[in-house]
Amino acid sequence: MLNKTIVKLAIPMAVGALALTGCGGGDSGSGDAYKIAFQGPLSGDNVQLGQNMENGIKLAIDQANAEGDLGFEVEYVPVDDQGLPDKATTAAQKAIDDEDVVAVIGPAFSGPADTAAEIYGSAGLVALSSSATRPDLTTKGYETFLRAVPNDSAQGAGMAKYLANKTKAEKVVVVDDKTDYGIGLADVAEKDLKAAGVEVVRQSVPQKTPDYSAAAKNVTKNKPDALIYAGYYQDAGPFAKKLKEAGFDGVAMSGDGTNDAQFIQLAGDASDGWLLTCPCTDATKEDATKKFAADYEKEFKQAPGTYSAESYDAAMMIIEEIKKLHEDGGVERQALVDALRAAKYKGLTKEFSFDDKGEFTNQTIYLYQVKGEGIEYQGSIDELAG
Amino acid sequence: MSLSEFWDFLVLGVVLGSLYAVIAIGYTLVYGVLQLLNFAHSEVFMFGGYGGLLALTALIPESTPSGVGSVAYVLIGMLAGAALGGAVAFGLERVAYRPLRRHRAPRLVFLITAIGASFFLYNLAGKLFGRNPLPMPSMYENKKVLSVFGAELTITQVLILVSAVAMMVGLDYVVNRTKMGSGIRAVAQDPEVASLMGVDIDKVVSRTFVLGGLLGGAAGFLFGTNSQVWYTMGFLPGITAFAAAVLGGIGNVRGAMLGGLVLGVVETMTVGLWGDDWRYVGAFVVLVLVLMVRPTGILGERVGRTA
Amino acid sequence: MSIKTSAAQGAGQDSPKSATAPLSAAARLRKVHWYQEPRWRRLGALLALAVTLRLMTGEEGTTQDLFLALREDFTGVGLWIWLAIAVAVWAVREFLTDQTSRAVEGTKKVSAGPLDRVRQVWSADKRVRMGVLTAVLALVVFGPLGVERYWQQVLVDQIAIFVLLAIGLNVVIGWAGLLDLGFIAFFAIGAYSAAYWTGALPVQPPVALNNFLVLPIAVLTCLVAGVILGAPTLRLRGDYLAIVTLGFHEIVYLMAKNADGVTEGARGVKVERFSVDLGFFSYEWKLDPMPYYWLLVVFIVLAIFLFLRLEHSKVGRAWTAIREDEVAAAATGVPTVRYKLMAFAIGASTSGVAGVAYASKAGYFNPENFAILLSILVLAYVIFGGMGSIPGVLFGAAFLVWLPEYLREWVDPKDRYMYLGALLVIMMIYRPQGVLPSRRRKRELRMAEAGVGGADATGPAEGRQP
Amino acid sequence: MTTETVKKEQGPAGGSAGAGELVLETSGVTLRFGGLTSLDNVELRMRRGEVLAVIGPNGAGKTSLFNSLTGAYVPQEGRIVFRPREGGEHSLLGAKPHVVSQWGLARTFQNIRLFGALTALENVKIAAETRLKTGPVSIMLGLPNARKAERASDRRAHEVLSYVGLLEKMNELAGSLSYGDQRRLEIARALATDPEVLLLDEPAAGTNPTEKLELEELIRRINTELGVSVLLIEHDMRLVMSVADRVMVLNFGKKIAEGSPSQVQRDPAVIEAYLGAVAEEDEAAVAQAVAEGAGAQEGAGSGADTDTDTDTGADAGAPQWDTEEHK
Repeated sequence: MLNKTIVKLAIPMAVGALALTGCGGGDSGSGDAYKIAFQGPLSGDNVQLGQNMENGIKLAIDQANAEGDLGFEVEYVPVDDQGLPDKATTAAQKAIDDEDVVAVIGPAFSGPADTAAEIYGSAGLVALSSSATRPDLTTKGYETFLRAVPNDSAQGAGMAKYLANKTKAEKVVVVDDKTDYGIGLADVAEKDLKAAGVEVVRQSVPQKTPDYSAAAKNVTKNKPDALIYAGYYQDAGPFAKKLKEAGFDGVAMSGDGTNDAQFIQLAGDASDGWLLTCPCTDATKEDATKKFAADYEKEFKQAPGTYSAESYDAAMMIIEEIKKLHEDGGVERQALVDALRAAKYKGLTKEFSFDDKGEFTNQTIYLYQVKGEGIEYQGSIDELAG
Repeated sequence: MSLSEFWDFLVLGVVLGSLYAVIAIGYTLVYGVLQLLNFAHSEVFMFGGYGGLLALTALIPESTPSGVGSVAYVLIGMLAGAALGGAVAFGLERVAYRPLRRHRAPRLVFLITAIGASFFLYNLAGKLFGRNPLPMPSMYENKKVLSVFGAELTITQVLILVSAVAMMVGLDYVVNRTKMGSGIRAVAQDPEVASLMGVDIDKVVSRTFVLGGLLGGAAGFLFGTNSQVWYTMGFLPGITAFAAAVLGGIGNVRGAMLGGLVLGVVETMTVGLWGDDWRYVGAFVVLVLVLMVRPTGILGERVGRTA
Repeated sequence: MSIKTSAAQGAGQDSPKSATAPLSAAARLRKVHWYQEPRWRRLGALLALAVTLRLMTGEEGTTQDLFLALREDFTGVGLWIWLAIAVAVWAVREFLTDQTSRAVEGTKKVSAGPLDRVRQVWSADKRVRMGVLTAVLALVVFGPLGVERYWQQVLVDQIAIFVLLAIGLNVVIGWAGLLDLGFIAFFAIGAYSAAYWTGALPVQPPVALNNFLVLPIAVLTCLVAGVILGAPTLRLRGDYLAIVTLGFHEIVYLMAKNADGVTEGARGVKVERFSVDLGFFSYEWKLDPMPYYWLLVVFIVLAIFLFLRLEHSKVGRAWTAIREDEVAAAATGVPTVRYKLMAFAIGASTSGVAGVAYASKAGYFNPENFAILLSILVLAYVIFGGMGSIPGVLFGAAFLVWLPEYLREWVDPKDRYMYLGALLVIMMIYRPQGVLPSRRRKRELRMAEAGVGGADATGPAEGRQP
Repeated sequence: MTTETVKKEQGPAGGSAGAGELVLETSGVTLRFGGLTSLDNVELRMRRGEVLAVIGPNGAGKTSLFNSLTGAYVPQEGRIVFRPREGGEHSLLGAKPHVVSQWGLARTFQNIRLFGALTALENVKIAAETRLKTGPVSIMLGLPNARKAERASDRRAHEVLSYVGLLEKMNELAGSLSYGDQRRLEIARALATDPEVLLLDEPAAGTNPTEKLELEELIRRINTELGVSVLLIEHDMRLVMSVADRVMVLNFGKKIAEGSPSQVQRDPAVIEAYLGAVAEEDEAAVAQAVAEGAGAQEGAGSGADTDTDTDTGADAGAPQWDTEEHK
């Protein structure tokens, strides 16, 4: 009974809590304002990825607004799909319903992209994804879907090429993490490796497996020359540790999902020597990128994560196109779609341009390697693998 | 699967299983005294991981300690994990379960409260500590120290085995030999008679939760050391450990230990034979089959009797 | 039922009188320290609550600096504000009890009068009931036309689908009292049936069918799946049944995820949408959510109509009997296993309909749509609303699906489920019978509180004593 | 099992028609729980139309015998045969409880087990419609046969309720009825299954003298008017002596005597068993008094917690394995 009383007493406090938290936000400024929405996992299991991207976009918008020469205000609208296809339609609708939204960055994941892209298409609203890499998304005729990232085919092919030609591996274990991204990447790598005459063992280790030691044993028992892990750094970290414990001594390789400083933090010295591919140019060396990382850390008290820089680029590119249209008189959703399709933009991570299906045209893949405490740039795969 | 691989996977399974066993004890203890499924125990486990992580992050120096230092840090981490786990379990009982017990609410209501508490706790942890996984600071050089049938064990794995066994033996002693244990057994057997005999049921229930929480928290720390710590880390091991408790015969402490080991070994063997994606299929198929044959688990549901 | 508290107080007052020699040890044990007094315990609890609320509303933590949120939360002004509120609330409660309780009573009196009258009119006149029901139905059918398209989407994709699922689960748990933690497995089976029979899976069906024709097939498939799962497991009770159903769900989910050659695995499946072509009349459901909504409303109304008949029939009574006392039910001649299977199968087939509807609306789904968490959530919807009562279940599902969407506007979306969890806990402490409980259920709970019966069939397995 | 729908009871003639013929017969029934032998080689012969009482001290195995007869327990050894009126025989050993009920054996429980949240009428209807063959589909579609069946069970339930005198209370919740009414409702529920043998487990426990008289009358009427054979467990010797045709005495799971009430009353083995039990009952009374005292002092909700089993003081001291709970 005591507790019931306490609960009773808690109600006024809860009301207070709502009042306190609800008082955030509020309208700001006047004049022209355009909204850029981001659709991705802002809650649920994959929230960290969504947060990486959201922060990148927010940073871009804040910086653009701070420059002061835009002549208009850019606002940010989050729409949350939890990374789930069934929530994606609702999320997309939310962006569409807000008439000031002129562009959407996302959907972040391929599954949600598949359900939402059609709705965006019918609303004439551009959906520019900086992370949905499943190859078939651009072949389904979604009218306003643009992909600002090379699809899995390019990266998987790059991995296969490097291992077959440069490492001269004879047996490769390809491990995916059972996500859209991992499976897509692993499929392509597997296919290309086989085409190059390399023996491939395909395995799957679902994300968030409680114990990676058995998975590591499964890899080493095949005695491969090389390993490709298609997944994100959260899982690559413990996996790398367990691989080292299991005595794996071949070439270990992973994709852009793992190409992140936090991989080293999670895996410790087990990450040493891992090869990481990425469609991005050297993210740590150039001054602009360094500044980005510094700004990001200052703003959000954490280091940029997977897709932070890509999303930043996407937002900057969109803002630039909005600016051009704005100067020409006004920004319409459909006009922005057309403008972006034709856009060429050099961002932090890569140069952006699209073909007529909305596919990213620049399919160069670069190679990095973990050395000590950092990820070092090696060069483009095509050059390295000859 | 060759013989040496068999031993490799078996040993890995036993290590994982002993972790499951320790968590499963938390489920089974609470079930013993309240006949309810403490769904939020997985969050107790998760907070145990964070407890160890917080303490070690605050205390551990830049370079990896060695010798006595390592032992001390391991102990600190485990105690911190156990303490936070116990505290969360205590709070959980106070806030979420005690009022319902007063109402003699049906067990389904407890289940929903537990689910609510679970949502609340893991999201709170995510909010407080961020949602990225974190590794446990390294307390020692994780070398291989032991070889069993050709399967080599690292310090972490030995640590898990030794502490799990120690905790299980300790718990068995507490439940069977101490006054507190006899209170738990009395309540498990028949709360009404126990209260007539002068047992303060509230106190016993609270202590049972804390006891389960201490073990769950320590297990969380060990799990984090073996893998990493993140805010939803409790979910899958929680479900598996719950299955283990049921498999062994829920309410039966030794059953929970056995069930944990069995599920750990089955899971790892499944991974060895068919790959990691079938891990839980193997575990649950075994669970269902065992329950078909023995509807109250391997050792049977002997609440509090042999406890 | 505050026996403990009053007993503690009583013991405190009576101890001088009854402190005879042999009891003194026990009396010492019962001695109440000042901090154990209810008043101070309440203060302590409120302070703890204040700290919790501070943590809930405080700084967002990061993995970069593990202690950031804790440091900010405990050093900032916010904590003191919360603590002050807590103390103020406590003081009002402790020292101004009379005034506040008078005020509370006043509002109660005001609200009780008209409510009773409404209730009387409601139960007395059938025409009023029909009128109100018609109005509600009209509102349900046409009301959503007036809301934003976003909410229309929420209504279709989430609320309507989950309402249908909750109605199905209510049969299993609310009426037959079987704890099913794997209900979404049947949802998945329904969705994959739709994919298979419309030819969307790698394995081709003998004939590709229209989505509507898949409905009866999916119902049958789920019925069979329900029986297959149920037949061997129904002799298990309570928690054993719960874990086996959970295991069943996990197996179905992992099959969907891993059997790439059959289900496309994690890549997901693209399914055609609903369409009708009768020669003289043809219609295609496209992107507009409303046509789907009306279709789903038809399904829901149909399900409610059929199930209400069941509830007040032989079958419903038999379920109640099994739920209340399985031994007595069997001794009365109720074939318990048959009825339990029936509940399983009926619930499962409803879920199957939802699965087909969902697949044919979204046009694409993958195994993540059938994660284990959803099974648990649907269960929470049913019990929150009031298990066993159709209005309750409708409300529970609709409200709890709507709430997180609504909370988005108010709190950080990442924290929504934290608030939802807290709400579940508070609700269950306050109203264990749910928001709109069924009459039978309410009586069972009242009797359980008075110490008669266990109020659900999920009690410990029979025969736990040797 | 019959395919008939509900039909009216046969006339009062049934009582004597098949007299002498065995309706229920057990031989060598032995039931063990772990190390405890609850029933030890029990022989029971019940003639059609008689009222047979089973008596014995607490823990003698009476309820275990009932549970074995109705399929709730499966004895390790022995034979239990039920011979229905229309001929043939059924082995009850290990039969499913609901099947036993449909064959024609209905029972009540020592600690009343009604469906408390349902009304009296609904309780009886559940029993009345167990033999009706309407599936869920016809109910959902509201087909005519489903409606007919509903009406039939309604009628039957009304009949039975008026037979036991509960018609005016039919819309009250079973859980809120008085103790005596609950006992009668349980009998009504059993009667509604149309039984040939009615097993009553301490029907008079906890009822007041007036209710006891009514009960006595009811049992007699059921036996003579409806022709139902009655197997009765009862502690109240006055009731046993007045309604039973024959009495069987169990002690420690063994049959120690059988015969007419007056014969049994004089049997030295019975007297000894009961004298022993009296001492035990005293002990039990002491134990309960102590317990109550402790409960009052502790006050930890024990008063509200104790179950319905407060009917006889002896129960508290009875060996645990004679309560209803175990199976």
